Amino acid sequence: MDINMKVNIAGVELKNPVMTASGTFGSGMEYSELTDLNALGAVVTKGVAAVPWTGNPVPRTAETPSGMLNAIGLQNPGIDTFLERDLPFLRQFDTKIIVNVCGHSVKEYCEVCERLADSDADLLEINISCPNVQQGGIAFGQQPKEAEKITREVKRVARQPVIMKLSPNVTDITEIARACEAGGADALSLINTITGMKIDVGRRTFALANRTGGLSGPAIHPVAVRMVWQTAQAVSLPLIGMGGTASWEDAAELILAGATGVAVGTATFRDPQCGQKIAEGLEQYLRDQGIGDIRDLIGAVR
Amino acid sequence: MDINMKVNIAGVELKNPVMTASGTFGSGMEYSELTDLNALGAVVTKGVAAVPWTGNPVPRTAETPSGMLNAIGLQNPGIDTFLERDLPFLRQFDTKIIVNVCGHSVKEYCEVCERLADSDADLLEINISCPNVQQGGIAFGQQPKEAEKITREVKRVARQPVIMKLSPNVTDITEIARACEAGGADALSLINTITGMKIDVGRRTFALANRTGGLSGPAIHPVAVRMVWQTAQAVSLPLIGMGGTASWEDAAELILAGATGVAVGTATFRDPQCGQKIAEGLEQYLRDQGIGDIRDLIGAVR
Amino acid sequence: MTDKWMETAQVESCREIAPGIFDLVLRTENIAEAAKPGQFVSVYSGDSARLLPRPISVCGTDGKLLRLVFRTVGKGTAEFSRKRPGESLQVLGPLGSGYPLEAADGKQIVLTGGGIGIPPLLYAARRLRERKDAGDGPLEIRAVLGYRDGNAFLADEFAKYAKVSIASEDGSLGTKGNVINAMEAEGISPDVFFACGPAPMLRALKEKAAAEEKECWLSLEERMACGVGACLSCVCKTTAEDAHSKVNNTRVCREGPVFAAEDVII
Amino acid sequence: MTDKWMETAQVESCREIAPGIFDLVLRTENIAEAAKPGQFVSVYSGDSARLLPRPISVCGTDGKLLRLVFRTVGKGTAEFSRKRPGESLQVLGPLGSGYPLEAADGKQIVLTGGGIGIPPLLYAARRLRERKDAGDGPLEIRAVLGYRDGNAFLADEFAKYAKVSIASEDGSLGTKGNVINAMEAEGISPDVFFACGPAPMLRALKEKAAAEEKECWLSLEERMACGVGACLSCVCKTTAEDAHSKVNNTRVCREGPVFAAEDVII
Ligand SMILES: Cc1cc2nc3c(=O)[nH]c(=O)nc-3n(C[C@H](O)[C@H](O)[C@H](O)COP(=O)(O)OP(=O)(O)OC[C@H]3O[C@@H](n4cnc5c(N)ncnc54)[C@H](O)[C@@H]3O)c2cc1C
Ligand SMILES: Cc1cc2nc3c(=O)[nH]c(=O)nc-3n(C[C@H](O)[C@H](O)[C@H](O)COP(=O)(O)OP(=O)(O)OC[C@H]3O[C@@H](n4cnc5c(N)ncnc54)[C@H](O)[C@@H]3O)c2cc1C
Ligand SMILES: Cc1cc2nc3c(=O)[nH]c(=O)nc-3n(C[C@H](O)[C@H](O)[C@H](O)COP(=O)(O)O)c2cc1C
Ligand SMILES: Cc1cc2nc3c(=O)[nH]c(=O)nc-3n(C[C@H](O)[C@H](O)[C@H](O)COP(=O)(O)O)c2cc1C
Ligand code: FES
Ligand code: FES
Repeated sequence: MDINMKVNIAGVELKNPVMTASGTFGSGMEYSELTDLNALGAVVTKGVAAVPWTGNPVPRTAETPSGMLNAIGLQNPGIDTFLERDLPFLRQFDTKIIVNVCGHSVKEYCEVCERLADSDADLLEINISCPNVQQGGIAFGQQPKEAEKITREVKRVARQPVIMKLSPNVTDITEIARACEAGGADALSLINTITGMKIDVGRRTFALANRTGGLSGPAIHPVAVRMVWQTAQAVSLPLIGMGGTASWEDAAELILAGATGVAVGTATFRDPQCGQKIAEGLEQYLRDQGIGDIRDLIGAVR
Repeated sequence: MDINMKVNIAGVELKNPVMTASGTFGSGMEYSELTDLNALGAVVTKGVAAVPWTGNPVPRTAETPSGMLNAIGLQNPGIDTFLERDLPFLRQFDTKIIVNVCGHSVKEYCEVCERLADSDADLLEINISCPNVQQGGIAFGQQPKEAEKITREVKRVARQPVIMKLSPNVTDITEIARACEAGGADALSLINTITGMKIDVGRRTFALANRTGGLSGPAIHPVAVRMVWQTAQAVSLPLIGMGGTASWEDAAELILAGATGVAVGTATFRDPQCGQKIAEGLEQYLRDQGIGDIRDLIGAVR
Repeated sequence: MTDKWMETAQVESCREIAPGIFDLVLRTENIAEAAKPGQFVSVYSGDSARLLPRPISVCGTDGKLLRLVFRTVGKGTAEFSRKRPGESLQVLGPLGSGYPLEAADGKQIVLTGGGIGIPPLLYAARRLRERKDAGDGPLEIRAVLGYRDGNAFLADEFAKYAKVSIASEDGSLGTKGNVINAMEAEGISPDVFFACGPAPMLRALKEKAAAEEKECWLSLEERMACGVGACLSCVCKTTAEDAHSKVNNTRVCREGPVFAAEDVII
Repeated sequence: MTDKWMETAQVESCREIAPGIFDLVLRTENIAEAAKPGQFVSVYSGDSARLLPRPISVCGTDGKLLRLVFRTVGKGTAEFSRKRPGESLQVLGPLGSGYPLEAADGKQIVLTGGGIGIPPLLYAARRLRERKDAGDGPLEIRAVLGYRDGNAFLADEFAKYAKVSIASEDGSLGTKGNVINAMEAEGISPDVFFACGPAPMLRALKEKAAAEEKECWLSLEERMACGVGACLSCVCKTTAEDAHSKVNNTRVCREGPVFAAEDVII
């Protein structure tokens, strides 16, 4: 049986729906030593800002049951180094490149998008949902009006299709999703991390220097599935689902709920080849279920 | 060293801060065969409505990584049976009784509270955060105005102190907490479950008949700690913290974050004596840390 | 209600008795001694990410050793199947109501089991036979066991207590088809049924028993969380108002898993 | 960058060599052969709720067998300590930079270890000694090991490669106090330090080395998630702009865990 694994996200064709989740895979360099980037539909880079960011003080991560908290604070070398070093590295591989963009202000986001205009980036993912920075980030992702505005501004300057990355820390994710759609987004990514906290009871202090951090990993997968499903009913944009995906079953859940693409984040820390295995597992699943085209799974559970 | 484990919630003194989480312990009858109810600060009952409720179709629960989804839909035998059978059963034990109240409308909530007026209930916990019923429940817990209104109405008729139970499915929990405080709440419970979904990829359908369900268990503990901490900074009411507590360390985290009481829910399904062990563990922790009074821990991490 | 215990049980043995079917023997302090036919135990995963207990029926006990026979379907049962002697497992039980053995006194009974529903009936067969041998049990004990194929696990053991008839889906053993087909083929028509198996089998049997006005006891399955009656996860619709819940929903883990067929809507 | 592998390693032995200190020997396909002194491996829990790897330094290798010596501090290390021969563990490595052995060529070197920082230095001692014996290594190798009490784990093995001085907090062995006290008491003043141990010890040593203008290499610890340099969890502040990150933050798991003392702010 011939299986089609190709999916199309905002006009960009991916060889399969599996990609990395921003911030968990650097710019691919480190994990390329342990897994085959050519096996992935796309690599999504760590958030890139207009200038280098130092990020938060350590400790930046803490383990929680089936999950982890992070408060990296978007440390990144800035767009110059990214364009010089990271993008050319990624372009060597036969995989799409999705550049995750962060900023403290609409202006900064736009600046990065402009710098990427003539680059090898295939898609831009705009992170309006980082819970770990003081300015920017989540502030844009929790207010429909702000979300719509930043989407519109970014779309004005972006040459590549724009994916808005949504925060789960909201009462109604469909409201933000619709705002991004109204602003002209080409696709949506969800979910970013859920804000959490861990306290070190022995030392009676916060486990993270930043106090709060973002919860990721299998623990949050049921929330991701729910939000992808809700959003799929509310907008007609392609969705990239993420949050706790660690197996092909998890990926299939997100696709059945309505995701066109699936990103693997925290699970990579436990198994560097996780993404690759998920792509293989999904293909086998289609074979077992007698389905010839992965696109027939998208949103099939309603 | 003499350790004080007593805490006071809205004028009611509990022998220790540990209680059961509503809906995970029935009215105590079943688990009384496996653990000593006298070891608990309080037993919080399953939600009680004005009339018997049938709840949702099965399957009602599904396992998730370090968590579970439930969509029981507040099945309960109604206030008559509760007053006749369940409350007298609980009164036999040396533990406080917190009756969890549910309804489809403000009127129904008030009716249950009125019926409890002359009963043995020590405290009332008003569930405005159940994600698994069509009317009532979470609708009241996601809108500050609604939350304030129902708090005010319930307070008007309740004889016992009123605890409002908050939903984590909101952008800003402190907003709802402040609304309940403004409405006259005597205490707050948090968190109820986080709405999630599981899809059965083999059968390509929802794992729960209700489609969505509430995520509970250790997976959500970091979210609970964060929300308790945020709420403790925002209101001056005593807080009952819950969500994924499975060990004395988890309970200590919630207390250090600002909770006066701690409820144990899903973890009881894995270890019926969990609550009892947590109470013992907390006492030992105080001893080890050289702290004589548990009240000195409350909100100690800021 | 029966006493129940949470115990750390020691694994005595774990053998694969048919493809994907495992025979696990556990040494317990109290559970094995107290367990009755039709009751089950909650078995806990050693992996802390898998919170909920796996309900497994009691297949037998000698008072000290508890026997569980199960099929590997997911990660929990796969984990149990890898247990080796000397390792341990958390077990809560015995749970639920069990089969009313006395219902068969002086009568002809057929134990009707399908697939992984067969194990609990083995224990029922043994206790019924003991009653019969003591003079106050059933007149006749038969077992009709339905399998997928020729791997007729436990059938030989049933033969010690009952007259055994077999059905297999692929026709490799006994009557080709299901247990109902086997009963028809062999003209089996008892006074009482005890049954356990997949939902379609139970539904067919319930219908048959109703049509023939026979007494019929079914063991049901439902998703569980607490296993003891506290959470209301595992309910089954009932024809009459349930005494505990005051609605037409009863708890499989506590009032069941064995119910009179006419009381439940399946 | 060195090659690294994710492997299912076989447990050869696991012994408690001092209270709470375990000596774990793993058979690996490639990791043991490639591992250099000062590198570490990521060890994964078998419990799926514990996602993140535990970084553990390489204490030795014979090319096939990888030796890890660790203290039980939480659930992960407790789990590893219960491993028995024949069981397996997921291990990723070798990771990180390691000690620059050639920095000690023709010089006097002191390996300064405190508590559970001692194990990686044992492997360094052996390799340094091999270089010395081959004629191109250090002039003199000394080890100053700091313990809590009289349980001087691994000290006897150091004696094969280095002149050993001991400090113990309770004074039950060697100099009472820490490694700095022992060096002062014994007048130890090398050209190069290799160190691993608790942060206060490293800080004191860095200060001492700076004051005495000695070369000093420190192995640092930080919370990790990926262990390979992709997540930026494990950074340490640096005096100069870091080449990779373009800010004054470098990755302990990749550029480290061993750093020149003057390059890092600890
Ligand atoms: C009263 C009762 C008695 C049972 N007796 C036996 C027996 O003797 N032998 C046997 O092989 N099986 C028996 N089962 C079914 C057995 O419980 C499931 O096969 C088992 O729980 C699957 O666990 P898993 O982790 O391998 O599968 P998974 O699918 O990974 O389990 C995920 C979750 O779903 C639950 N679940 C999955 N299947 C079932 C099911 N059929 N019924 C209830 N919960 C389920 C699990 O307990 C777990 O919480 C019984 C079920 C019930 C309710
Ligand atoms: C490069 C490096 C080398 C190390 N080498 C050794 C060694 O050879 N022997 C040894 O005994 N210990 C060593 N450690 C410390 C060891 O990693 C921790 O003791 C271990 O991770 C604790 O895990 P746990 O599950 O028992 O504790 P828990 O406290 O339950 O762990 C919870 C989480 O915190 C992390 N964590 C806890 N303590 C530390 C720590 N000190 N450093 C980094 N992460 C930590 C764990 O990895 C885990 O993710 C090393 C640490 C680093 C960074
Ligand atoms: C260490 C870490 C760093 C992250 N950095 C980013 C980031 O830079 N930009 C972004 O949009 N999301 C970031 N995320 C969020 C992930 O991309 C993803 O949305 C989230 O972790 C949920 O997926 P997971 O559970 O598979 O990890 C980060 C997550 C982790 C764990
Ligand atoms: C099976 C089940 C039933 C529940 N029923 C109720 C209920 O009736 N009323 C209520 O306020 N909360 C109910 N809850 C929510 C719990 O009280 C608690 O807030 C939540 O589960 C988080 O705590 P935990 O992770 O310790 O279980 C229920 C939770 C579960 C798992
Ligand atoms: S499983 Fe909880 S009531 Fe049956
Ligand atoms: S642990 Fe991820 S960069 Fe070091």
